[in-house]
Formats: sequence, C-alpha cells, structure tokens
Amino acid sequence: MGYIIAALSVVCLLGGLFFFATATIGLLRFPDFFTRLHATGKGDTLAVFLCLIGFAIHEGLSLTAMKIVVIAVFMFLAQPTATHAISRAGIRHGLKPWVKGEERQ
Amino acid sequence: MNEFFVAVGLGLCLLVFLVLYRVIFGPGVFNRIAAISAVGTKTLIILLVLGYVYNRVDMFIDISMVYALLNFIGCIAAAKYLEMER
Amino acid sequence: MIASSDDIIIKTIARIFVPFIQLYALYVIMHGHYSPGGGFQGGVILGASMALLLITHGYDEVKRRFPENVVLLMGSVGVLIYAGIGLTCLLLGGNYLDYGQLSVILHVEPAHARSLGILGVELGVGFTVMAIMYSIFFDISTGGILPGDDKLNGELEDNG
Amino acid sequence: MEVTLFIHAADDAFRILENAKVQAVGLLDTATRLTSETRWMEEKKVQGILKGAQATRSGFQNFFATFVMLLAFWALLSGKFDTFHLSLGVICSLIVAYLSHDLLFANVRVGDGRVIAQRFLFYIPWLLREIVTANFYVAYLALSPRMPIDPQIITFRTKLESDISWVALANSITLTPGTITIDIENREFIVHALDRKVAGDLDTGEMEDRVAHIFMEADHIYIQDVLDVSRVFAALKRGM
Repeated sequence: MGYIIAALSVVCLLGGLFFFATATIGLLRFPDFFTRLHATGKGDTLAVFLCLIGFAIHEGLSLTAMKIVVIAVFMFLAQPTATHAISRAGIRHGLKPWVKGEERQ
Repeated sequence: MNEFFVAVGLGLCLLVFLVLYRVIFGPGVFNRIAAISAVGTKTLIILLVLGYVYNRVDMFIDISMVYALLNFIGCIAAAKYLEMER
Repeated sequence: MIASSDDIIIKTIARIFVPFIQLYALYVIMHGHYSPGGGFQGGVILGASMALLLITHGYDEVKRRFPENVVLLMGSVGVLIYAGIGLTCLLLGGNYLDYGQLSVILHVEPAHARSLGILGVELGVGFTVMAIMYSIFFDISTGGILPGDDKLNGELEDNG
Repeated sequence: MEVTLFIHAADDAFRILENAKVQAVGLLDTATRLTSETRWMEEKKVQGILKGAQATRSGFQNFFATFVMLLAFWALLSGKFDTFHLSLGVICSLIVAYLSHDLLFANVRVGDGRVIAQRFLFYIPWLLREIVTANFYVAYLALSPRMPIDPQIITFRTKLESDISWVALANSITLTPGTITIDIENREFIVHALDRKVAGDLDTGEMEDRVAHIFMEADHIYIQDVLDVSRVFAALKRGM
C-alpha cells in the first residue's frame, strides 16, 4: 500500500514538473504576449494542481493535506482570473495580437 | 522520498532561472508581469518542498498560502494600474 | 481616485475571496504563537484584502463598508491594547510586556497567562498594521484628498 | 399456404410496430408534459425563493450561511478543537460574516443551492479532462519545431445571465484548449484563440450549454435534460 501511494505521488509530481517545463518553454518560445499567456495560464494551473495533489497524496489524510487541497482550489480559481486580468489590461493598453506571418516580438 | 522532493525543487529552481529571461529581457511590461506571475506559482511549490526538507510542512503550508494570495493580489493590482495608465 | 472595475470576472472572484482572506488573516493573527506569522503578517494580509476590495469594487463601496475614521480608530485602539498590556505588566511589578505577571489579575497559571498576553499583543499589532496599511493605500489612491472634503478641495484650487 | 403464413406474420409484425410507436408517442408526450410541469414547478419554487430572498435580503439567512462557511474554513485552518480556540473561531467568523455577509452571496440568482452544487461536482471531471487536453496541446505546440499556430480573436454573444455563470464560463474557456477570455463587454465574450480549429470548437457552444445547465439558466435542451427524461421514464415504468 505504501508503495502505491508513493508511486502515485511521484507520478503526480513528475507530471507537474513536466507541465511546468512545457509552460516555461512555451513562455520562452511563443511569438507574442497573448500566446505566451496561453502557456502560463493553462500550464501553470494544471502543474500546480498536480504538484499539490502529489504532496497531498504523500501526506495522507490529515489537516495539512486538507490545507494543500484548499491551496489547490484557490489556485484553480485565481490563476485563470489573473491571466484574464493581465490579458485584458494588455488589450486595453493597445497591444496588437500577433497574426501569422509577422515577426515575433 | 525527501530526496525526490528535493530533486523536484531543484528542477523548479532551474525553471525559475529560465523564466527570469522573460522577466529581464521580455519586451514590454506585460510580458514581465506574466513571467513574474509564473515565477510566483513555481515559488509556491518550492516553499512546500522546503517544508519537507525542514520537516515543518504544517508551518510552510501557511507561508505558501500567503504567497499564493499575495501573488494573485499583486497581479490584479498591476493589471489594474496598467489599465488605468492608458 | 479609484473607480469600480467594470470587469465582471475580477469583481466576482474578489467578492468571493475577500471574506476568506479576511478570516485567514485573523487566523494568522490568532495563531501567531504556534505557527509563523503573528500580528504584523496578519495585519498585512488584512490590509491586502481591503486593497483587493478597493481595486475591484471602487472607493465608494469600500468607504461604505469600512469607513476610514472607524479604521483609524481601530488602529489607535490597537496601539492602546499593546501599550495597555505592557503597562499593566509594569504596574504588576514585572518588566514591560512581562506577560507572566498577568496571571495575578487573570487568575490562571503563568504559562497560560503568557499565552493570553501574547494573543492580546498580536491582536493590537494586527489591528494597527491593518489600519495603517489601509490608510496609506487610501491616501495614495485618492491623492490625499477625500471626495467629501469639498472645503479642502476649494482651498487647494484657490491656492493653485 | 406458406405465403399466407408469411403475410400473417408480416401483418402481426406491422401491428406490433404500430402499437409500439403509439405507445412511444404516448410516453414521449407524458414525458414532455412531466418535464414541463417539473420545470414550471421548479420555476415556481425559484420565484418563491427569490421573493423570500428579497424580503430578507442582506438579512439573517445570508449572514448565517456565510457564518457557517467561515466557521468550517476556520476549523480546517486551525486544527485545534479545544474550547478556547473554537470560541476564538466563532468570534472571528462572526466579525468577518458581519463585515461581508452581502459580499459572498450578493446577487446570486437564487436557485436550489443543492442542485447547483451537485451539478457543479459532475461538471468538474469533464473540465479536468479538458484541462489535461489543453495542456498536452500547449506542450505539443511549445515543443514542435515549426509551431503551427494561427492566432485570432473571436467574439460571441452569450445567453447566460448571472455574473457567477459568466465567471464560470470565462474561467472554463481560459482553461480549455487553445482559448483565453480577454474581455466581457455587455454580454460579448472576446476570446483569443490559438488556432482556427479551436475557435470552431468554441462556436459549437457545448461548454456554454453545460454552464447554463449547472446554474439552471436559459431554456433550451441540454444533454443532461435528456438524461433526466430517461430517469422519468424509469420512474414511470416502476410505477406501472
């Protein structure tokens, strides 16, 4: 049983690390601000979620695990909202979205 | 298990350094804010890893929660400010 | 002068989060002697929750909810609590903020009295920090002139 | 002889089919009537609750609900259940609930809270699957050397009504493959899409229907309503 829990936790954490890595590569490689937000907005949400779930599984059924779940729920609501807020500020500020064929910014 | 957590933490630190490229060179303030928000989410996990290293997860979880909170509020505030300053 | 945000998403999310953030800040204040944090950190979180409300719901809403004079009064009361506990210890024959002496008037053993004394001091510090944060944020966002101060506005305009 | 038998058999088969069709039509009629009746009843109930809520708006019920939620949150955070800490929790929850009782439940369209919570729970697995798909999509784009993207901005009008359902829809759009919500301007969603294909996916409006179903809004047919009808059928069968 202990092995299964450890394996689940390891799988979740590795998945989180993988999505963090792809989000970072996307943030570095995508051509403009809005496409970069795609990378961080989605990638970081799932990555944080997976990492926190991994920690919670490792922790077992305890108060700390519940707190980790609370953080996960918070991030789940807050991350898309923050992404939306920045993108909205960008478009109101007058940033032009990149279209196919342009130079990357 | 702790060694594995430390490895995850080190990987995240590496990723933070990669994101710092966007923070420093990213054209315009918006790219920088997006990158800083990404650094914040990674720091949240690194804090939890530190908690496991020092064996005080119950303490570091509170710090982590505050970090998530302030990251969110800072992001919203920066967005609001840049929106006002058209 | 901060107007209410016209973005429904941020407004709604902030509306849902603010009570929980405030409760979390109170938790940080109250549990300062077991976990990290304490008065200062909790006060900062409380101030941050009000800043969130201010940048999403605008000045008028926040002023209706937490009037500035009440918040400043709270800050003063916080200092009073802090100094009061310290001076009580001094009067009871100990050092300043020597909580053990409080056991005489609280009728509990010194360890418990120490815990209660720290709690009171944390509370006072938390309120003060929250009030000062809030007031600083208010002053920066309004430029130091509150819309109610028509007289002051007129004077400033007269002076150029 | 065989021919007559065959004709008889065919006749029987046709009659049975006809019968079945009549029965099916009857059942469908009953089902529609039942659903419309239940919808009517639901609407009546919602209106009743709305009226009640307006009578006691920002009153004791909101306050009490907020208080209970906050107290549960406190118990989760504190983890100390002796009298001293619980009383501290009650005091803090009372203060915060008094300060913000009209924040947490402000202009929520009052439906049956239990139903909303239940449907929302069923919505989450679907959303999680979409999020995982979205992340693999982003990973594919970020790692592919050519990076086949063709970003564009699309707008669509929504039929949702309350702010909380707008938030649910906007955040779901942000989390699902290739799209982020940029702005909402008088019921117009402005969405940035990474690709022509994902933009087309969004236009089918499946997610909007699901969100509308969660918050019991608008009056069009959802997938879940078909399931509800099948449940009604089962109940009818048991009744017969």
